[in-house]
Amino acid sequence: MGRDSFEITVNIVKMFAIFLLMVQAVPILVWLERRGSAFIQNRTGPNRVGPLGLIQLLADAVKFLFKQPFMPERGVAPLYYFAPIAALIPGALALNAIPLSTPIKIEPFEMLGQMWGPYTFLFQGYDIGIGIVFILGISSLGVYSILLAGWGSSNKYSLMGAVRGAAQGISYELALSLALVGILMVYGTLSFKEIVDAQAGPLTFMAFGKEYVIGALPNWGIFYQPLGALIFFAATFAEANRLPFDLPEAEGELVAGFHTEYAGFSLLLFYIGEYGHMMVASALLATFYFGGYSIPFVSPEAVNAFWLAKVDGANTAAILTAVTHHLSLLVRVALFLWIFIHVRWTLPRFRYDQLMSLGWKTMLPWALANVVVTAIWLWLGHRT
Amino acid sequence: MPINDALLNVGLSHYLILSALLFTLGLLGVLLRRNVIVILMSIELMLNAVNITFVAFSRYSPTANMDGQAMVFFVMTIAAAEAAVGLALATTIFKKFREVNIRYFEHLKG
Amino acid sequence: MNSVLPASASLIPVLILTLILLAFGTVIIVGTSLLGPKNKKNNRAQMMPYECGIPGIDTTDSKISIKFYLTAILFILFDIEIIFMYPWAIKFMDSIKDGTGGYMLGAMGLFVVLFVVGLVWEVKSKALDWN
Amino acid sequence: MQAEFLFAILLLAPLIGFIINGLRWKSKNYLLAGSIATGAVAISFIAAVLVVMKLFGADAPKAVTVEYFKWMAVGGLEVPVAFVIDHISALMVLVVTGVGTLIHLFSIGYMSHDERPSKYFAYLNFFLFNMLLLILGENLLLMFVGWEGVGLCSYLLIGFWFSDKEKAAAGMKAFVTNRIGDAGFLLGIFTIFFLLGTVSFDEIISKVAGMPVEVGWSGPITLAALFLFIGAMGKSAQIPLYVWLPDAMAGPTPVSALIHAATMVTAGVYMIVRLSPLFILAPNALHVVAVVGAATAVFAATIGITQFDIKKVLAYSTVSQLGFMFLACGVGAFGAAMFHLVTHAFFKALMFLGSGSVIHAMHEEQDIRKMGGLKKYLPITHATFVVGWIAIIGIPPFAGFFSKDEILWKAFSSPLGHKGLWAAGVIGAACTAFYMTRLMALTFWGKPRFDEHKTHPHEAPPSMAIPLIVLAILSAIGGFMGIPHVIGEILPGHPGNWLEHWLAGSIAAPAGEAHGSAIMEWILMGISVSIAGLAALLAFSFYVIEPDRPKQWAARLPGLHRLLENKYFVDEFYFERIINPLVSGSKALWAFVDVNFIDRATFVVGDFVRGMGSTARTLQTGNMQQYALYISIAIALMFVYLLEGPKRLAELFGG
Amino acid sequence: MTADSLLFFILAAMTVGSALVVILASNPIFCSLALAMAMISVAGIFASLNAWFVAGVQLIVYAGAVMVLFVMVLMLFDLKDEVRAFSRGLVSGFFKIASVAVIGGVIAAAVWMSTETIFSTAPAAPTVNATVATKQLADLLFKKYLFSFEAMGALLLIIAIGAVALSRIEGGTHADK
Repeated sequence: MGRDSFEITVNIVKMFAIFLLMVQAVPILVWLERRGSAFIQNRTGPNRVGPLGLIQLLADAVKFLFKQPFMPERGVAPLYYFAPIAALIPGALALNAIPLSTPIKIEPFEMLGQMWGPYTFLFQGYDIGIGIVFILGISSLGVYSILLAGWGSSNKYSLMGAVRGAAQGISYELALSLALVGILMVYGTLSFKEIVDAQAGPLTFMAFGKEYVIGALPNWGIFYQPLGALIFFAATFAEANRLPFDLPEAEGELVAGFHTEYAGFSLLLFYIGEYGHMMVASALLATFYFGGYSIPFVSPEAVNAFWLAKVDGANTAAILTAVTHHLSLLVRVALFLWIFIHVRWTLPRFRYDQLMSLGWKTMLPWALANVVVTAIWLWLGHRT
Repeated sequence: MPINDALLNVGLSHYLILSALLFTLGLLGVLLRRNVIVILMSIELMLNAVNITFVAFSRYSPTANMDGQAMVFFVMTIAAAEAAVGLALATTIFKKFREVNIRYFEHLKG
Repeated sequence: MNSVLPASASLIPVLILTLILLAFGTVIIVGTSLLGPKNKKNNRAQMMPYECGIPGIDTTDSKISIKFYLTAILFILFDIEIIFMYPWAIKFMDSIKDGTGGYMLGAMGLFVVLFVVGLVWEVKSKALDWN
Repeated sequence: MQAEFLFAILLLAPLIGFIINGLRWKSKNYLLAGSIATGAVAISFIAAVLVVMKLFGADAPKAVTVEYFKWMAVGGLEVPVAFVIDHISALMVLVVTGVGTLIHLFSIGYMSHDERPSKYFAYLNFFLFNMLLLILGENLLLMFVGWEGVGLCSYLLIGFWFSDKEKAAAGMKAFVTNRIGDAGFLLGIFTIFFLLGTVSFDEIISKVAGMPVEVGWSGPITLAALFLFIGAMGKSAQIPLYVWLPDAMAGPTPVSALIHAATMVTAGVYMIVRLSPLFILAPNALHVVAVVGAATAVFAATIGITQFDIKKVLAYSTVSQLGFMFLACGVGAFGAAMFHLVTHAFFKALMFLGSGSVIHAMHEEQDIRKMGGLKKYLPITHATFVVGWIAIIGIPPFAGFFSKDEILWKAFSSPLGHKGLWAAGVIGAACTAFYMTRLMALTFWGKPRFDEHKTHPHEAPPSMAIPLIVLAILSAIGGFMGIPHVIGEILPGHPGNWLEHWLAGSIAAPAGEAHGSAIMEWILMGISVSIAGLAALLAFSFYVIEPDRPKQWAARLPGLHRLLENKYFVDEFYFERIINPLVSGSKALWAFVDVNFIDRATFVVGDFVRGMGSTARTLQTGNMQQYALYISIAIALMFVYLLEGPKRLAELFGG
Repeated sequence: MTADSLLFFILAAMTVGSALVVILASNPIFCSLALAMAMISVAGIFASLNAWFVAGVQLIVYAGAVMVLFVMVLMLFDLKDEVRAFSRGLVSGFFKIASVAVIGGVIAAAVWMSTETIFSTAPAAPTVNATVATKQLADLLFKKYLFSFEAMGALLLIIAIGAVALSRIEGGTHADK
């Protein structure tokens, strides 16, 4: 955790900040979703409160705060109240495990009449060696909040939506985790940092024992694993219960799915969980397939040197370097989030049987084929 | 062993005692509960206790070896297989009697 | 990485963050119940399970298709098979380089064959059809 | 590539083919089933070639051995699952997978109209897997597993068309007859284990290496060798256990080619060659082998002369040729036996497949009296059959000449040989030439004896023709791997006897001087070839030039003809003298001993156990938690015992 | 207390507490949720033993798959609080608890008495990171335990087929024809 009070404080604050990053993204994303959908459907969308309707969500949040919370009569109180809190946990825990930028190396400095440091702060909540497996494990716990909400509400539509959601989530989790096997094979590590580091430089690959370099392209995972990336991305839609896979909350059939009985801020907590899930998915997609926080063709040292020349103080430069890389990641994440939103308002919803057969009979076999082809390709390419 | 020492230095015996405790609780569940599904869950608890032993021995063995961890994989697979089949059986019982009391399995004898 | 931190270094933050999240959620749930209006009279209609305004019938027994449970069973089995591939996957490149790639490929190949046989059987037996 | 990997592919490819076809056994898609099966065997063949390649070269190992895991460890017996390819099994594995591939390919065409092609191919692949176990197994027990496995597959495939009662019975007969042999084989294994304390070939051979040659009949090695030979007799259809093989022709013809001509029936020969260092120490056992072999060679050949079923003729021919191989083993010419095994696999598989092609063309007609003149309808089949015919009757330079001649020469010249054995061999060869020519004449030459308007024989499809052509080529040139020294010396470049050189380190040779000279060898060679040629000419004159003569001769020698036509009444003899007495004896035993003593005894025991059971039954309530309770009480007591609980408690409280 | 021992005691308390709920709660749904909690805590214990990959698998397989199955089945059955959650019988109950107590006590005593003699309680400092450790695990699984590994694959295949077959059974053995 840290050697002294400063480091411990910073680390705890850092975790909470990343969690807040997830929370504050929700109003922005909801606004974006509403404005974006209006844009796509040729409407205006919320535009009264504040410039471009930006304050709308703040107003909504205040309204949520003052709504009457109640539980349906036959509901199971502990489960009903715990479910929205549980919805927060997977997203926040997972987001904190992803490196969002380069580590910050702080030289010794003086504060409160005392020398502090040197420190190395990771730009992530905690570094877990088996990062990928940890995130898979944590996000597989997301099913519980759905099931708890469904059961705790004691409403048959909630329960049906919950069970549907759980079945769908686990079905697509298979394709998702199988799609990652390809990436693991290519990089041979479970650590995010090593995966990001491996994606530096120009595109380099081995074929039949010879090395080829394509200078014009960055060395991103998408070029090794195009099919894997596609399956991963599609599966995250289902994992996050987003359209076209939002069967758990199919209004036409199930009222509003597992959170039918929720209102006010507890409903908002579910949304925070869902958007958190999207952010994690986008960050993972960027990390595995699009170079993570790295800037194509520019090494972190070069960025650091650039900032050292601009500002004085090594610590400031280090912080600015990290922020630059973080922005580089945020650009990608924002792009993927927009794709999430765009897809929601473009594609129609699947029928449940189509959804399940897509997951089991199409994506799972393709993901498996991806693994087999990757294995044989790597073997042929690197065999000596 | 002084209490302070036992609190400060967590060692192999701590894990083993935890495992024994968990195993015993699981056994109690198997023996005392009436619901088949809860009995199955208690069995999972016992298997987990065993897994803790495996991993702990793997960690504390003088020749750092991973065999214990490999065993955990197999135990987990067996446990999952057992849960799958056990629940399938429980479902069959439930369809027949609308209850999952272990007593109903007595009807299965010849 | 030459120095490896003890397990507690990365586990304790996880625990702390979980505590923070639980506290945050609890504060919100309790807070809204304090801020929001109290339910004065026993409003029966409000407390009934919401079914689009139609009075609930048959509230006790929710029939859920056995298919969901079958899906969960199959999920467990395939999930384990996939998890078994993870160590293999990260080891594979090293194995190719030290010359045992063909062996590893064969070892996993047999496993994948079993996987495929299982999947094909499930598809053929219509266990994965939802109608 | 690594040997472990190659062996795994070699063995598992047919097994996987079996599993795939077995799982889709209802499918009637013969093309897919056949392709899977053929592909599996072809992969196996390629793997075999790759492994055998490791044996070539100056400093190549003498054998490639892999050990996968320990199969069992009981007392002193430790049996690993290990496989070996040495110079002997290399030959065998190439023949089995190579010829096997061709026969699988042939089967695709042959089984195209069948109801259950997937099942057929699954059995065929499973057979091949077991055969490979038999060949490659590094110890007798593994070999025995394969041995039993091929027996099972043979049974399944003979009775493949089980709706025909006779065919099902033929399968049963094969199975039961083989059991007798298997009992002998098992006794042999026990004897060897008792004697040497091991079942591994490698260890057996190194342990017997220094032992003296046994004299007399009752020595342990002689006993073991004789037991093993009983096993070989059953599997390789020797007198008196040959009766199943002609009946085994009830199965589909490619099966006859693969199992009952080329591979399985030669397992006995292979086993003896494998253990040649053991057998060589038991000259008396070898004499038995030689005499039985020679007798079978002549005996079966004479029966072959009068048979009218095309496959039966070939079946007796197979029995006779196997007799030749045992004759070779018996005189210590194990190399010659292996040589004849290989060439025989080529030409006999060829002839069986050719007969399959004929049967297929004639719409399941097998009686050669109703054939004739097929030459113009089936040109490819005829041409390839002619090659097989020349090869089997031993006309140089085709394959059969070299191998058969080497056997005859060794029978004459080996220290274990005898002029009588040589004479028997020559008579067998002459009979062979006679009945094979007869078969050719009646089937392909002369006038058609079937209604040409009703039956339209058609040439085989390519999938059937290709194996025929490949096997014909092999039958023609296969003999050059073992050119005798006397011939090699006059040829340009003096080619040596490659096969002899190849096998030299792996097999044993009898002690003692060989008698006979090069001149002698030339003379004997001339005699045997000319006798075979004369017999062939005689048959030609009998069946082509003057087709009436056979009937006249049959009328002139009615007794002999009846004897031969009814196969010396062996089946009848077995039935009357062995099976019937056994059955009636058993009945008598049942009526008296069983009912009066054994049943009484079992009733008493049964009542006792039932009484015990009904007492103990009260414990078995079906309540699983009670069972769990019993288990946990037992565990608790066990723990207390293991940790010496009472003692420790006493220590604790006592001070 | 050091951080390591603090971690252990927190996780151990969570595990044992959840396990107690599993065997004591009368509503099976709460049992299953408590068991899920126990599984997660056990994953934490694995992680504290530096078995990171096993911990991840524990999360994914047990907490994320097996327990979800349990919870879903319980929801499917729609079981209410059990009036009598525990089995009857004073005598057998006494025997059950007694035997369990003996087993638990004896195991604990055995551990207490013998660990000192097995090997020293201090583990070797971790020298490899999680990825390398996972690779070592792969080495074991695919070389030393290859046969068991493939057998597991076969077992899973059989279970998959068996589960589907079992779910198709309509009546029980008592179904009238």
